[in-house]
Amino acid sequence: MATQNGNANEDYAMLRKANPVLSDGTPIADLFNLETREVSLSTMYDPELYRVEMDKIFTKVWLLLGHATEIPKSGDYVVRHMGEDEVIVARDRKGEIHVSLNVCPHRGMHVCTAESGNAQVHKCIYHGWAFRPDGSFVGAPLEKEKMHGDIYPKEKLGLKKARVQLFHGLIFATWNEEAGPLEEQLGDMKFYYDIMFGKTHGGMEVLGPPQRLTIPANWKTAGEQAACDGFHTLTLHRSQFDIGNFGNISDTMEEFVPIMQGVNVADRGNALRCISAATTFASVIGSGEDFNKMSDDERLAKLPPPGIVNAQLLAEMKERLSPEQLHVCAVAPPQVGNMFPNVNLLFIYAPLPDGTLGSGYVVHTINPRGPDKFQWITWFLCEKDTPEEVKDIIRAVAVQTGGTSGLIEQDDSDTWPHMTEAARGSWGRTETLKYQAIGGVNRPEGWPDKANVYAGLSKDDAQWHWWLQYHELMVNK
Amino acid sequence: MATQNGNANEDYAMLRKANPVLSDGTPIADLFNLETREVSLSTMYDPELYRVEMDKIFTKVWLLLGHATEIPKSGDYVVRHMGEDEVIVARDRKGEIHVSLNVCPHRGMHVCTAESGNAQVHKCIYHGWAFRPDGSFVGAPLEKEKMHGDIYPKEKLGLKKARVQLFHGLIFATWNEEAGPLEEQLGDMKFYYDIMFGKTHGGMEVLGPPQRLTIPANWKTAGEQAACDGFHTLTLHRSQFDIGNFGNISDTMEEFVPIMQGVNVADRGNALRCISAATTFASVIGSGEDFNKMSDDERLAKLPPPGIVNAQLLAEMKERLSPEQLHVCAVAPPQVGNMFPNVNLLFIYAPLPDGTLGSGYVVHTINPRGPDKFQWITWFLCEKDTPEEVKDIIRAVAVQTGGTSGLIEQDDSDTWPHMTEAARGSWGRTETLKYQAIGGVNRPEGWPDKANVYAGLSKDDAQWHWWLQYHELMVNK
Amino acid sequence: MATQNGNANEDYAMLRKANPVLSDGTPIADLFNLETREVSLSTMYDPELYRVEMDKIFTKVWLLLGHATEIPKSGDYVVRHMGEDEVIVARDRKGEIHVSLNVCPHRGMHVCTAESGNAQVHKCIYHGWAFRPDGSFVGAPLEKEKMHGDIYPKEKLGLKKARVQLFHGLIFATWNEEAGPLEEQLGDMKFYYDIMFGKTHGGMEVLGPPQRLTIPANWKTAGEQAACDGFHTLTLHRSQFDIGNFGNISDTMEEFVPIMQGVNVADRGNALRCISAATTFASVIGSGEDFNKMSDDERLAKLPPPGIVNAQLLAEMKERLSPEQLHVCAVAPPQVGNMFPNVNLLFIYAPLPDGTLGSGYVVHTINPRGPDKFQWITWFLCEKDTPEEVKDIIRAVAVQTGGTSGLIEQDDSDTWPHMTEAARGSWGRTETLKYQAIGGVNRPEGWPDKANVYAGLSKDDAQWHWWLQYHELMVNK
Amino acid sequence: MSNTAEKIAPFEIPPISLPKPTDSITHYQIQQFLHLDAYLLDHHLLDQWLNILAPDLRYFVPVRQTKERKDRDSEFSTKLGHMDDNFQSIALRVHRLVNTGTAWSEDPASRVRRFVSNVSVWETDVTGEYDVISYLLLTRNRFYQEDYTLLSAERHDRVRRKGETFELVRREVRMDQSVLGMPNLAIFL
Amino acid sequence: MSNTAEKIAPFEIPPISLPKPTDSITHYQIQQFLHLDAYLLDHHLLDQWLNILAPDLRYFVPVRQTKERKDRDSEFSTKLGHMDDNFQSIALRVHRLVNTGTAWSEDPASRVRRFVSNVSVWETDVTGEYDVISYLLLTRNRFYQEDYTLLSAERHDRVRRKGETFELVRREVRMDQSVLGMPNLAIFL
Amino acid sequence: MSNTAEKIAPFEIPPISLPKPTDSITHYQIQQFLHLDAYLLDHHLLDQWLNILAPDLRYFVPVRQTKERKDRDSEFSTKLGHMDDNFQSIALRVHRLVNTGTAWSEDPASRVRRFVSNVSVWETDVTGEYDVISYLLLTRNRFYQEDYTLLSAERHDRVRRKGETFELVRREVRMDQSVLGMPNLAIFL
Ligand code: FES
Ligand code: FES
Ligand code: FES
Ligand SMILES: [Fe+3]
Ligand SMILES: [Fe+3]
Ligand SMILES: [Fe+3]
Repeated sequence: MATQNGNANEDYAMLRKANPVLSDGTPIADLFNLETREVSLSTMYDPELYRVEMDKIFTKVWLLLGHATEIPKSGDYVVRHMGEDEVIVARDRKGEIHVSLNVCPHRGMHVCTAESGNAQVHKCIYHGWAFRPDGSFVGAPLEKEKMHGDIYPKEKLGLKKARVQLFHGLIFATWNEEAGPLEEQLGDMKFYYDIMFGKTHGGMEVLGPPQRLTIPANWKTAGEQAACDGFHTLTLHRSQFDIGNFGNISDTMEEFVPIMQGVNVADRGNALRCISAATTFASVIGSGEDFNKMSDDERLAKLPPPGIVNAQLLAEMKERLSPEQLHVCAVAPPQVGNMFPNVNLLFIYAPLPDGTLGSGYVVHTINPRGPDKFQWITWFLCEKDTPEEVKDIIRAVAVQTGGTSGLIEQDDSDTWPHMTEAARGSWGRTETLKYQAIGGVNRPEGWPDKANVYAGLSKDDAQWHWWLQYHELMVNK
Repeated sequence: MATQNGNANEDYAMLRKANPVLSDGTPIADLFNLETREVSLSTMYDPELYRVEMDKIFTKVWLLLGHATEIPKSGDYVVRHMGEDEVIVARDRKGEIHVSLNVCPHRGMHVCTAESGNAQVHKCIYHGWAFRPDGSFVGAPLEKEKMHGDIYPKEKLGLKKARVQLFHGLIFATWNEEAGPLEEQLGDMKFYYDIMFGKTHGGMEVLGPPQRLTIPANWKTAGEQAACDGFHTLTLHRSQFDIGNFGNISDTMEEFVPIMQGVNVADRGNALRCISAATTFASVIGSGEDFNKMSDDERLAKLPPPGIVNAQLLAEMKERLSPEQLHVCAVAPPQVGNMFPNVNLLFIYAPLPDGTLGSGYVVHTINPRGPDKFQWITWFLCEKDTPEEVKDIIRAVAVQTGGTSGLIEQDDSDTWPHMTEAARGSWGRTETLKYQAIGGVNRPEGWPDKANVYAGLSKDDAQWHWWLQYHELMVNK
Repeated sequence: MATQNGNANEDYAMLRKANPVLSDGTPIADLFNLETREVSLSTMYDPELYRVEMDKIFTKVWLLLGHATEIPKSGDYVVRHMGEDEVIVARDRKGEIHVSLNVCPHRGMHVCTAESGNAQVHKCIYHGWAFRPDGSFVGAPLEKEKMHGDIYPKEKLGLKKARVQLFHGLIFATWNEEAGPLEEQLGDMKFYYDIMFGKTHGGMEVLGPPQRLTIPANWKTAGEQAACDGFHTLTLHRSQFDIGNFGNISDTMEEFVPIMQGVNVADRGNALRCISAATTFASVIGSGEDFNKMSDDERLAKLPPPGIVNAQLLAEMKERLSPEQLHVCAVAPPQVGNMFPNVNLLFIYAPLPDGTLGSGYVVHTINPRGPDKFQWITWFLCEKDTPEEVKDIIRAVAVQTGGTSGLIEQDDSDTWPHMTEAARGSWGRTETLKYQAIGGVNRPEGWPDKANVYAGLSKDDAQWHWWLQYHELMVNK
Repeated sequence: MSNTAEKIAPFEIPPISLPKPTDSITHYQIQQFLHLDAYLLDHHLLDQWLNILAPDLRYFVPVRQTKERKDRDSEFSTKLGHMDDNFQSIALRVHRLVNTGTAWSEDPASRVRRFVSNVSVWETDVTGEYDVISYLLLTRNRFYQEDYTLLSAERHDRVRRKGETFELVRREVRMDQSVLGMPNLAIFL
Repeated sequence: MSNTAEKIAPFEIPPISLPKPTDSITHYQIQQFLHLDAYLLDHHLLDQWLNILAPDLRYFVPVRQTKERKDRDSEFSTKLGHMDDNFQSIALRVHRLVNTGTAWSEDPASRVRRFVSNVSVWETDVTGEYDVISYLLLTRNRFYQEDYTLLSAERHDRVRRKGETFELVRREVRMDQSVLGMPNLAIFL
Repeated sequence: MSNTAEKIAPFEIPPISLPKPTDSITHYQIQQFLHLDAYLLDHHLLDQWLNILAPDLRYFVPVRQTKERKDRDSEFSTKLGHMDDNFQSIALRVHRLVNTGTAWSEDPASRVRRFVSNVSVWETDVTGEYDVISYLLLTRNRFYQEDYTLLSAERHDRVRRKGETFELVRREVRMDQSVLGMPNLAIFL
């Protein structure tokens, strides 16, 4: 709309839009010290910063909304969030998935008021404007009266649409017309995500609708942790050692800590921890054989990577993955990590009655709902071709481990609110988050040259990439 | 108070006061597209805009606070709100009604802590300063110690007073010393409001204290709807057709929709729907007589307008109204609409045991309580000279139809919060409200030349006046 | 951190930091009229002003956090607030008390999650960084891996520390490295506080952990009242007269009001009411003897000041206090008042079975938790060397009078929220708080020349000092 | 044991104005009746719920105003209500909610729970009819709200024996609020 | 039916430390007594309420602090309370509230409702005296607030038979909060 | 008395689909059992609590979605839960909470209170086993929060007689929320 108010205050406002400075005079760039790897704790609450994030991150990047198996049939839909915007994720008659803003272009009412269902026409309950699963406008009541007017043609009166891209069944969307494809955002990490989500012909499926809950904390408390904060396992999840879930731990934790070993990989804010198969083999199978001396094929046979529960799936995997990817699976398959900005991935082993291991993925999104609140969404996924009775076991074990009541993750969700509370204080907000445990790049022999590789004890290297990407979007763009 | 800080930031601030620009750089003027009749959905939540509205609208215009029959006796008072300010509405010994800020000039305590009562002296419970129903200062305890000091004379220490004007018993007030009389604000619509509220000698009275409730939505969601959004009746209130309350409706709603027909009239943000008497006659009386062929007098005899329940009242009406007004009553009496900015009017028929129709008015105010909350006040009114047993029936039917549990209005109050929720999202806030169903000015033969007249199917013409008035106050003033 | 964004908006922001102007263009200085002794009511809610207060007051001045007897043993700690910042108040092995920000320098987690306890090492539950009671860094898990990095030496990785100063057992702290000693802040009022808290060898002790509750009001509503608002006693606490707790009151309150008489003293925002001993003597002992004709020694024997319950303590007092201080005790001992900015003091007499009077102090802090909320902390204190059975009586009587359920203070805590509510309104915020009951300086013969002395009926003189000090910090500094 | 100690009060203590409630069996039966009432409403079995309403039902939720203590007997309006219904008007409400498919105010339906406690029962002048006071705490949650809107109230019911069970003859709901905290009463209390 | 299956737990399960409660009739009587208690308080019939207090009453609401699990036995102060009263001091509170007309903290009065549930009753060493545990959910609403302030607590009462009814000998109210959420306790719990 | 008046409804009223509950004594016993259940959980006596769980326990808290009224039978997932436990997995949870000293999610422990009301009991096909519906209002408060996080739910229990007391065989907790309002379920419901 045309501006009639050209003047000084507008100039100032334009400046602020381009090069954000918080109203107390702090340029956003000053919240970071890239040299000493510090970030101001104020980031974990500042309401002004939050609004900038909504514009510079959540309307710009690809966001995960769910999985194609949640809406298998034509007309199936679920309502999800992109930032604080509600969207309808729906499958049309042709089987294509669309993501549309759940806001009526007539007068701003939510078009879907339920959270999931099936409909070929979404009719707004306020004045009856109707839309197809692809967001296009069908019409308004009293058709011949043209109650939608004749200023805009019908083609212009559909729901605002987001771009959609599927990645091994995971549904991503973005509002950004200029964004590159999702692959660009995943960067070199796609190599590893392909392993996690693309190793069987059938692909993965959800084990039910997602758990959802509310956490009174800034979304970044969970966001930055997801990017390979392996270190907190020793202390925050200490009880897992105490009850024997994570193997042994010496009292001082100074000695050998198997679960801390592995290969961290990171690129563009995406990070994963690839945990040593030899270590898993020793603690779970413990046959005394020397895992390190085996060939990749022998290793994969002895300890198939997560999700590969029978010979059929193992064969599929070998067909689908490259030798480099198979090598990663054989020595240290990716098991826990994130996708920038707000996805958390966690792999869970479920012991089966026959002594083998089932496994599933816990996939979270961290949906901001204000500077001090987020919704935490948890999907449970496993390979579609897993036998049904095994799925039942995986589902129960995964629910007991991750998500709402998960023995591991309940400690995390109780921690994050403290950080946001600490960031409210006038003095506390001047403290910094520190990422100074630096291991340095360290690529093991034979490990593929994909992303930044940090082998050894899990330190802060990979996690720091998360903030670099955040900085890139918030300051440089 | 004197300013010692003349400098650049103050200049900027002064500019912002005069010509408001939101802190993200958007001039308020840019929230409107007057040509395409669009308004940014962000208006339905923006907290900055809300603060401007409090200054540019709610401290500037005449606001409805209640009805004179609520405080019949000397000393009677009720506490009400003007914007977010509490005021005491009290009747003094001379029978005059006064509106005073319910804030003690001593240290800011509320002077009245109850919501209604009777008192000739309002004594602040904090330090005992006392005030009369007209707001004037009586004195402080320990009179001879002059605990109120001697900087100001007693005349200067009363409660801040608003200007008061009664309109057929409705109590209006404004803080604005420069505002014209209420009539100026009502504009040409006074002609119609006089019909609604001034057609009997006895005038109207309240049927009890008002219902009050809280709605988590921006006040404008209800405000703009009140200004003749007739279209939503078909869809949002569809169940009224389904249970037979609104007459028949074809399944497609494409055909004849009687309730949608009539004459919409609007001026200065005030709008009313005058619903065809012929239609009402056909659906309620249904005698087969041709209503259109009758004279005004015959029509008024067959179908007296709302509130006229016996011959005595009919006679009074004829005495009080002009022929032009009587004509309106005969062909399409005003029944539902608003008064700018925050009043909603709804007329309700109540079938009586003798086969005739009783009727009452539902009058709402929409009191802002923050950008995402308002209090919804509902008075039920009828002609004072209605027989008591008829009042009892009207009261019950009106309560079953409008207000808190009203079969019609419960759908509205559930819709508004969605719009404000939608306006929070970074993407959603860029959507627009559209008023593009344009019928154009259309004055039926014989209809008086009062206000802008839009006869026929109820479209967006009248409603758009609401936003024009809002724009006038927020941008041009 | 380095700034790369030198430009106009930054200049503006810097200006705002130095010389604060609210975003609607109001310089903070304009909230005061020093000549007419008025303060804008908007101060009782404005969220922007609140943020300035956090920076200009709560991180700059000495704040009261508790009493040394709360943490008697090595390792004992309590968690308290300075403004909105949580701090750990802990005693180390040497018996010294330290105050440290309860925010982990690693990633911002709260280090203590309990509110009180005993520990020689505080280990952060997130990643295990450990700290001593003095805030110094012990180390992180996996010591030899140097998980705290090598950018900063261990000495730099402790908790942020506040400066600490004890005053007769009361624990004060400040973040301000440039602040003078606490004595500077107390100014001439130290003379009186020494009387209250320092008159016995044993000193005072807490009668239990503090009561804590939440009040939905701006912290200044309680803050300014504490500074000698004696006037509200007559009206707000009127029921105390009605049930006979405050002696008689004439119906008009125009006549002799004993409890209003005394000497108000004030300096640098600190104020106290010294209540006439003659009056207390007449109402409590009532023997008919002429108190005014007695010597100081006789008076102190007949009516020992608050807390002096036996001959031993009386002797100690005479040893510890100067003749000037003893004179004050003999004619008008200090009994109720404040310490700037957020401490409230109240002395309470507890009648004992033997007809004598026990007594305790109620000490409050008013901890801001946002512009419209504060935590109200109440400690009950008495002389440590009071006999245990007397302490039990004092405790019960004090709890029945002050704090959560106190017969007096429950009226105050119900009043404050009204003031903040009133300050929200667009019109209400333009009202002023008035301090215009001016008595003028009036030092009785023989009264020491300490602080500003206002003898006679309690007016607004002392209380106005509170706002002068507030103004000094908010505008001049 | 000091139960013979004297009570020291600064005024004369008036006697209790509430009669003794009925026996435990009747109490149990009526309590279960109120649980049935709540269950049917909570599960949106509104059409079934009509079974337990008497044909001569009066259902009233009076409007309330905050008053000074001295005026507190007039807090509740005796005339104007948030709801003011008889059996027929309630049946129409139910019809709309259950049978039209377009009762948007409750579609998707609120998740409502009616916690009933402090039930006391008294016999009345009419055989088989009882006066019942119960406390109602109602939680309401819609869409994906993370918290509940509450309604706290005292219900004064008249309950009549009808064969093995009961029917509701009168219900007056006295809310503990002057301004209702929810955007409508599209639900029953 | 697998009720003979073995329970597999990684530690020895200790026995339950709570005795069996009393019979259903006594329970009903005391429950009704607690409803009377709540009713009188909710209706501000505070002067009548004094009838059900014993002359040797001790009324205590201890202050609480959040502690680590290992220290949780010391969460409640045994000495300092938010309230610490006997009959006489309570009668004075009531006197102020009921008879002065200037007890502003409760004028206009809060709308308070005391939801009493989870009542269990045990006999004691003293004939006619019972230990009673009840859960209290209290809603408080003032002026035109659109929501309620809550207080959740466990009450430990000693109740004594007195003719056909009972009297309250001891009440200790253990709040589920360390920082009280309301600006005062001008009300009884 | 107009109890013979006709009921006028615009549709045929269907009969009530809920059977009559059991007798008052059994009801009292099972209600006390639920109070014991709540007491042990509220007091963190989790190890003792294991005594009242059956070895063949199924404990399930289904995930919920908001649906249109026509789809409301499919709101609760029959497969995926917020909790999905048997005796052994619950014992492991208890072990962690009670015996490790490092179960941070509940150390300091939440202050939780489980208000149990609207208890109804039905006999089943199996002698000594009862179907029990109860309403649960749970308040949770941590650290120095000034308000409570609430959880409102309906519990469907199967309860089995075991000597003088009972054991819990099945518990399904149907929450009145689609998005849980608290950051975890580190507690039992
Ligand atoms: S808002 Fe959707 S049709 Fe009008
Ligand atoms: S604030 Fe009203 S008399 Fe002081
Ligand atoms: S946040 Fe404290 S150790 Fe990491
Ligand atoms: Fe974790
Ligand atoms: Fe409507
Ligand atoms: Fe006071």
